[in-house]
Amino acid sequence: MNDIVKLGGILLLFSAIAGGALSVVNAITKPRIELQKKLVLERALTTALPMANKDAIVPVEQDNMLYYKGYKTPDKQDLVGYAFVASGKGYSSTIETMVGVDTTFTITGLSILQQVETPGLGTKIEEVRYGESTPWFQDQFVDKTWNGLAVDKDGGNITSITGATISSRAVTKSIHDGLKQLEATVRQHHSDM
Amino acid sequence: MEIKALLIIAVNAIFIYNFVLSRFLGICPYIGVSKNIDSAIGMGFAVVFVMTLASMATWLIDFYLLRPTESNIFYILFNFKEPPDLMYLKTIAFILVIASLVQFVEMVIQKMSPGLYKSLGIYLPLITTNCAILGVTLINLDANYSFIASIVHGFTAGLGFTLALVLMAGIRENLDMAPVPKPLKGAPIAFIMASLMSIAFLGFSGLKIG
Amino acid sequence: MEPKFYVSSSPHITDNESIPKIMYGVMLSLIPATAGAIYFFGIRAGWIILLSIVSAMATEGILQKLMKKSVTIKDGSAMVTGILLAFNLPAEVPWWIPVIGSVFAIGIGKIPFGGLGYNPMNPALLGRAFLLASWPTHLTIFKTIPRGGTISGIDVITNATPLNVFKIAKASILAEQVQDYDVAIRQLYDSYSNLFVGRVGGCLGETSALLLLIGALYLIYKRYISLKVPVSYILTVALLSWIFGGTEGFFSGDPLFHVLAGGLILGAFFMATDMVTSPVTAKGRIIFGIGCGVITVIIRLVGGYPEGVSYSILLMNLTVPLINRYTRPKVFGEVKRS
Amino acid sequence: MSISKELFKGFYKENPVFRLALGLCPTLAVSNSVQNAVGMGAAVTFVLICSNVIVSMIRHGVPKKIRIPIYIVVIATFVTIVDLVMAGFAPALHKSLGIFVPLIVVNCIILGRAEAFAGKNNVGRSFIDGLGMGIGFTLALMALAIVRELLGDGKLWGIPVLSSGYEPVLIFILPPGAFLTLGLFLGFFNWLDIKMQK
Amino acid sequence: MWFKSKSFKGGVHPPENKAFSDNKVIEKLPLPERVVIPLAQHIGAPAEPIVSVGDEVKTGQKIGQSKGFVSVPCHASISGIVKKIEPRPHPVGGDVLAIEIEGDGNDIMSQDFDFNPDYMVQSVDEMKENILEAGIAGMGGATFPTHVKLSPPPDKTIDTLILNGAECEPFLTSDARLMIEFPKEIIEGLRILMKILNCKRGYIAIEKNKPNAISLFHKLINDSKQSDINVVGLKVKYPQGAEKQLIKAIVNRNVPAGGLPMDVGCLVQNVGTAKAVYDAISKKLPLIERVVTVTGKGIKEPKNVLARIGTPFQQVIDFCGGLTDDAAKIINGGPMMGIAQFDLEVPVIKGTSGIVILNTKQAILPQPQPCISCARCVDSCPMGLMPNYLATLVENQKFEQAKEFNIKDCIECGSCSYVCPSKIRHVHLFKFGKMHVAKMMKPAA
Ligand SMILES: Cc1cc2nc3c(=O)[nH]c(=O)nc-3n(C[C@H](O)[C@H](O)[C@H](O)COP(=O)(O)O)c2cc1C
Ligand SMILES: Cc1cc2nc3c(=O)[nH]c(=O)nc-3n(C[C@H](O)[C@H](O)[C@H](O)COP(=O)(O)O)c2cc1C
Ligand SMILES: Cc1cc2nc3c(=O)[nH]c(=O)nc-3n(C[C@H](O)[C@H](O)[C@H](O)COP(=O)(O)O)c2cc1C
Ligand SMILES: Cc1cc2nc3c(=O)[nH]c(=O)nc-3n(C[C@H](O)[C@H](O)[C@H](O)CO)c2cc1C
Ligand code: SF4
Ligand code: SF4
Ligand code: SF4
Ligand code: SF4
Ligand code: FES
Repeated sequence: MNDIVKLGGILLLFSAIAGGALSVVNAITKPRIELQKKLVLERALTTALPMANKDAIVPVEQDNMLYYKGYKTPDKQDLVGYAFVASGKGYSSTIETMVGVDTTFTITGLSILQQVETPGLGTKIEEVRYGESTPWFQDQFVDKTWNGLAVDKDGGNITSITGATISSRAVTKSIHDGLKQLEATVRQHHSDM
Repeated sequence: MEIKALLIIAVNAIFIYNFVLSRFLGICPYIGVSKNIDSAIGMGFAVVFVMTLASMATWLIDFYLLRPTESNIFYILFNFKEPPDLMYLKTIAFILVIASLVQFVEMVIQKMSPGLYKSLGIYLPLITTNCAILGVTLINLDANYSFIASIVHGFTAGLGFTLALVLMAGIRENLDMAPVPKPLKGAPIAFIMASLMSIAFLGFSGLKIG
Repeated sequence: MEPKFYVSSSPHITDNESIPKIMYGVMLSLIPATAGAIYFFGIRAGWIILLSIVSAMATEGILQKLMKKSVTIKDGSAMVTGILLAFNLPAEVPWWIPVIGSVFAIGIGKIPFGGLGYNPMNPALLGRAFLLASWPTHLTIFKTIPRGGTISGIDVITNATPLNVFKIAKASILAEQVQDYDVAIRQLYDSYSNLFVGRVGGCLGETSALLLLIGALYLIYKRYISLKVPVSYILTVALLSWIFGGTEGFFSGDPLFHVLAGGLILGAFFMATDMVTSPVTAKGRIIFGIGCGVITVIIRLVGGYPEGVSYSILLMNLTVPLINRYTRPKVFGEVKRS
Repeated sequence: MSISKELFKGFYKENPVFRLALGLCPTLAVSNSVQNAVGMGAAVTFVLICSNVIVSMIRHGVPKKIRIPIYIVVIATFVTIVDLVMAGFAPALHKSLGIFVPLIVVNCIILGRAEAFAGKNNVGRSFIDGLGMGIGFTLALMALAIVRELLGDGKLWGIPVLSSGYEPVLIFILPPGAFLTLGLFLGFFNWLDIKMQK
Repeated sequence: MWFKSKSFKGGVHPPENKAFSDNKVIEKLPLPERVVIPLAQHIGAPAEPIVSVGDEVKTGQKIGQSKGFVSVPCHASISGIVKKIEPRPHPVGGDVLAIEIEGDGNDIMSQDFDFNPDYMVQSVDEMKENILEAGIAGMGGATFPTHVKLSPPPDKTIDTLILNGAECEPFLTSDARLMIEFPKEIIEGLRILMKILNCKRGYIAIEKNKPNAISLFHKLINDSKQSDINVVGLKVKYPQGAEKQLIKAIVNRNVPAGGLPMDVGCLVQNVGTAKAVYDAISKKLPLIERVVTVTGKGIKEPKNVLARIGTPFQQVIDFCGGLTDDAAKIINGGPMMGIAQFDLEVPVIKGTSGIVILNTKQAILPQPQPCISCARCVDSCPMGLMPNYLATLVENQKFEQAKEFNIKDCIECGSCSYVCPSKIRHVHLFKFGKMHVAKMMKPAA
């Protein structure tokens, strides 16, 4: 019995030391990790809304839709566009895309937030070709509106990735649907005002 | 619908994201304990059992001890200003829980059912440091599964593991008697076989229920 | 004492079947379908088949030479693997596809396990599955229009194979191309004669049920295949696709369409029956066939691919040792063991 | 054993992956790109060295009966440190290694070395052992990753190196490719062994 | 089911090859100058010699005394002088103690062996004693002492006696000829056996490729109104004559694995055995000669001969015109279960139903190839075994598992090897495997 207490004590001691050490490391890294998380979102938003000031993008929730409003200057007076997250089911995951549009609902930029598609196939939605600096698949969307937005196989204007039509379609369709909804929501809101 | 969601978890865990063939978890026992069907079945059941229990236990630990929510016991007990975020202790907490769980299960089975102990007992110690067990608990956490979903996932992931293990054992019993080229005998041919098996399991990829 | 006569253990006679005889018999049975492939898809089909056979044999020969084992390419088994692999490829694949497929089929799927008789899975189908996972685009795009028909077998849709049309229509994405896909599906269901004769797109050897069945009859006549596997396989597919395959609830599917479309006939008679990789017991063969059928229908109806024949056979190959073990025939006069 | 021998044994003669067949799960899982392989290798090496050193330091003070749980606590601590630091400073790598970072805890190489080596040797040797084994593990991972990334993606370290006409053999970055590459590597080393013995 | 010929599950259809000799009337072989009589021509303990070198013996004189219950005596088959008592090559293998008699050419009988018309009034015990004294061992090939088979333990009753005239082995016609030429003797033999066992039902089982024999028996039995005896025509399929399969085919009973026919109330005896029993009971004639089919492509004039036990093969073959130039394999028995001989010195024994001589082309068996799991062997095994798997197990020395997969139930019929496209020598492996399994079991018992 005594033995168990003693052994338990030693184990507890070690665990306590470990816990202590970890809480110190945690305290040091925590801000950094949170910063990283923020940076990811921030980077996505600035890619989506290149013309907006990075400190002047604010989240809005309306009619069950979460989107962002982007302003040109930090005083948030001159609205330049909106951003939202489109999500659609791809081949093996749900693909989430941050999409930015200007006030005429023409796409200004986008970036993939989340996808676990097949490497080499579905992941080509993020492929940056050698010698280029931006992903070619996503670049196609810029300057387009939801109208007619579809992959070529469905008769649309987006060249799909060979062998990954499902992923291409998921991105395209989710943006198409999301954009349509955003426009409706925003216009409704405007007319309310 | 809840039932459908659970079914999807199950099908995913057994066939599409099979622990061994797609997620690469539990490779050591997959190669090590697959030389004979009977021990494969024994190991399989031991893993199913421990995975289910571990999923249950770690969910409770996570929900009541680690997560910064209102139901955090430290928060309730010690009247902290805000719920403490102890998520960084998850690895250490989970592994200790699993280790003690296996010990405990071993003791209980030994007392309650010597027959079961005889067939499962020898596999239990092997399981403590098996990454499939810790893996399933970490995946439960990542996927934010509910208590029930965690249990279902733990159970079915174990079944998926057992499936791959027992199929492998059947094949290796024959392979044992085949003129496999000498350099490939043993582990190499087992991995080549695993590769072919996982090619066949690609057939399940993209499966969508409902 | 120096024996004056040959001595050996009994029996002193054997029948005159042999491995080469069986393999060449299988090849003979594949001739109608080969001719059909060349007729429907053009001379290129012949080249693909030839290339595949040659690379399968070369792989086997070279590896056996390297390992200093006796070279067995003349027994015909590598040739059969080569033909069947080619039968599983579209006509317009680049030349290196059949070559790499054969190298994988024989070099990974067969020789490392000890060669003929020891491979746990169907080498030709492994070759196909390897190619499908490695270059999905080359294996899933069908452009060659079969002589006298269309790729889908019907006129309203021209660029997808029957099972693809079926799959896509179910996911309702073809809407922008076809006014009413119910009509398309109905037409598809009525295109039996095209499916039966082979005037549809698809892999080289799979399209003509008629020519395949002629070959299969020969194999059945020679008793090289047991009917248990193909019959239980096809009946299972028919039954399940009838129950679950329809768009208007249970029992509205079209079993005949599902039996004739895709690679089922080829798979059921020529690939699921590969003796090396199917069970040896009578009960086991039926279980094997049913298993293949169930998986095929699951993949066709809810899976990620239009067709599930090859994966279903590969998956069931994995279960063969277990099936054999648990379906041992009853020993004569066996008394229940206590 | 000389220090250099102690260091180099992990590279080939006692390579944890190819010779001892340890740590196979992470090997298979993260060898789909060289970047992942190096990141994982570094993480494991760090944990190996630290845990070896600590275990060696405390080896006389730990009661036999509970040494394994204590080793696990030590290892888990360093694993968590790696996990947190990686999340803070290399978030992309952290994401692509996924749960295999926390799973270093159960990597048998680490517990194996603690038990087989550090628990019986002094701090200096244990440090060298950890370093050697860690590098050996990293080398094995990289060997697999080079083959897989090159064949399966036509790239190395994310940079396309094969001509644009090359159509990658996708399967090599999918699970079957991992098993196949490892199987062939193991077979190759067995073959070498048989050759050398002759 | 009426439309199905009576048969069993499994089996094979080798070419019958009976045309060589099935029309040849049994010819008496000229008296041999010299006979070699092995003391073990039966299963069980060998007989002990009761004569010495130099002794004079007469035809029919007992020269070897049975030793123990499962054993039978043996008799001089010619008159003459005992030359040697030493181990000699035996057609079933190895060298076995044998008595060589140099004949005097006179064939002097040791006693009269007169026909006793009242033979049926003997008591059962007397009959059994006479059968033992006549040295009868089963003539269907297994040579199990007949008196032992006729003495079942008291707790077993035998209600069905089956005379085995199947002769399913290719080439052989000795039983067929015997049935055509001595049908009455065979029926009487059957009656004697039925009396000994007090059994109600007798069958004579004949494959349908011997229609003459079937109709002959039908006629005889109908004419004499012996309603307790049936003649049954069997489907032509090897191994129809194996006793468990025969019992299954005729009375649809399953002899339990590891059990004996008497466990299901049956007894099976060869038709030749019945004839020998008749001779022993009605004339007290010991078993000193038997019908031997000499056949195959390697013999010039195939024949059925009545040969004295102990006649060297060489002499039998000379009588049949000698070997052809390409004769290459000499088999004691049929080609499915018989045993290949090294030379022609070996003697005809009680179980020699035939001497089959194959030519070079037939004699060289192809090299075994790996099993391709074609399952032909599984489908053909009359015992419901998995020969392919068993062969692999034995090859890999996994005797424990071979035992678990019932290797002991194999009757070595050879069907599996016959149909195997990979030419695997199953029976050879199984003989070896069974030996090991038996060894394994010993310490436990
Ligand atoms: C192993 C494997 C993984 C695949 N992964 C994806 C994927 O991630 N995204 C995708 O769109 N298609 C994927 N596919 C391909 C689809 O099954 C399908 O063939 C393709 O989306 C059709 O596109 P296509 O019309 O361009 O041929 C995968 C196929 C295989 C064999
Ligand atoms: C025996 C055999 C098995 C096949 N198995 C598959 C399979 O598992 N998956 C697949 O996508 N295609 C498979 N194919 C190819 C398909 O049958 C077919 O060519 C393609 O999927 C398009 O099908 P469809 O012609 O019926 O539309 C197989 C072909 C054959 C001959
Ligand atoms: C494969 C096999 C085939 C047999 N075929 C015959 C046969 O055709 N005729 C026969 O009399 N005995 C045959 N026997 C022997 C019988 O099983 C049985 O031992 C015999 O009929 C008993 O009679 P006996 O003791 O009078 O010889 C065969 C045995 C085996 C194992
Ligand atoms: C009826 C029959 C079907 C066969 N089917 C296949 C097949 O589907 N794939 C294959 O590679 N070989 C097949 N073969 C050939 C042979 O069995 C094959 O090369 C072995 O699987 C290789 O060990 C078949 C042979 C026969 C007799
Ligand atoms: S401990 Fe883990 S990593 Fe090591 S061999 Fe076992 S399962 Fe693999
Ligand atoms: S098995 Fe042999 S002994 Fe029996 S009948 Fe057939 S040939 Fe004769
Ligand atoms: S020899 Fe044995 S295993 Fe072969 S068929 Fe006859 S009984 Fe079956
Ligand atoms: S008959 Fe020969 S090749 Fe066929 S399964 Fe039996 S042993 Fe194998
Ligand atoms: S089970 Fe061993 S590392 Fe995964």
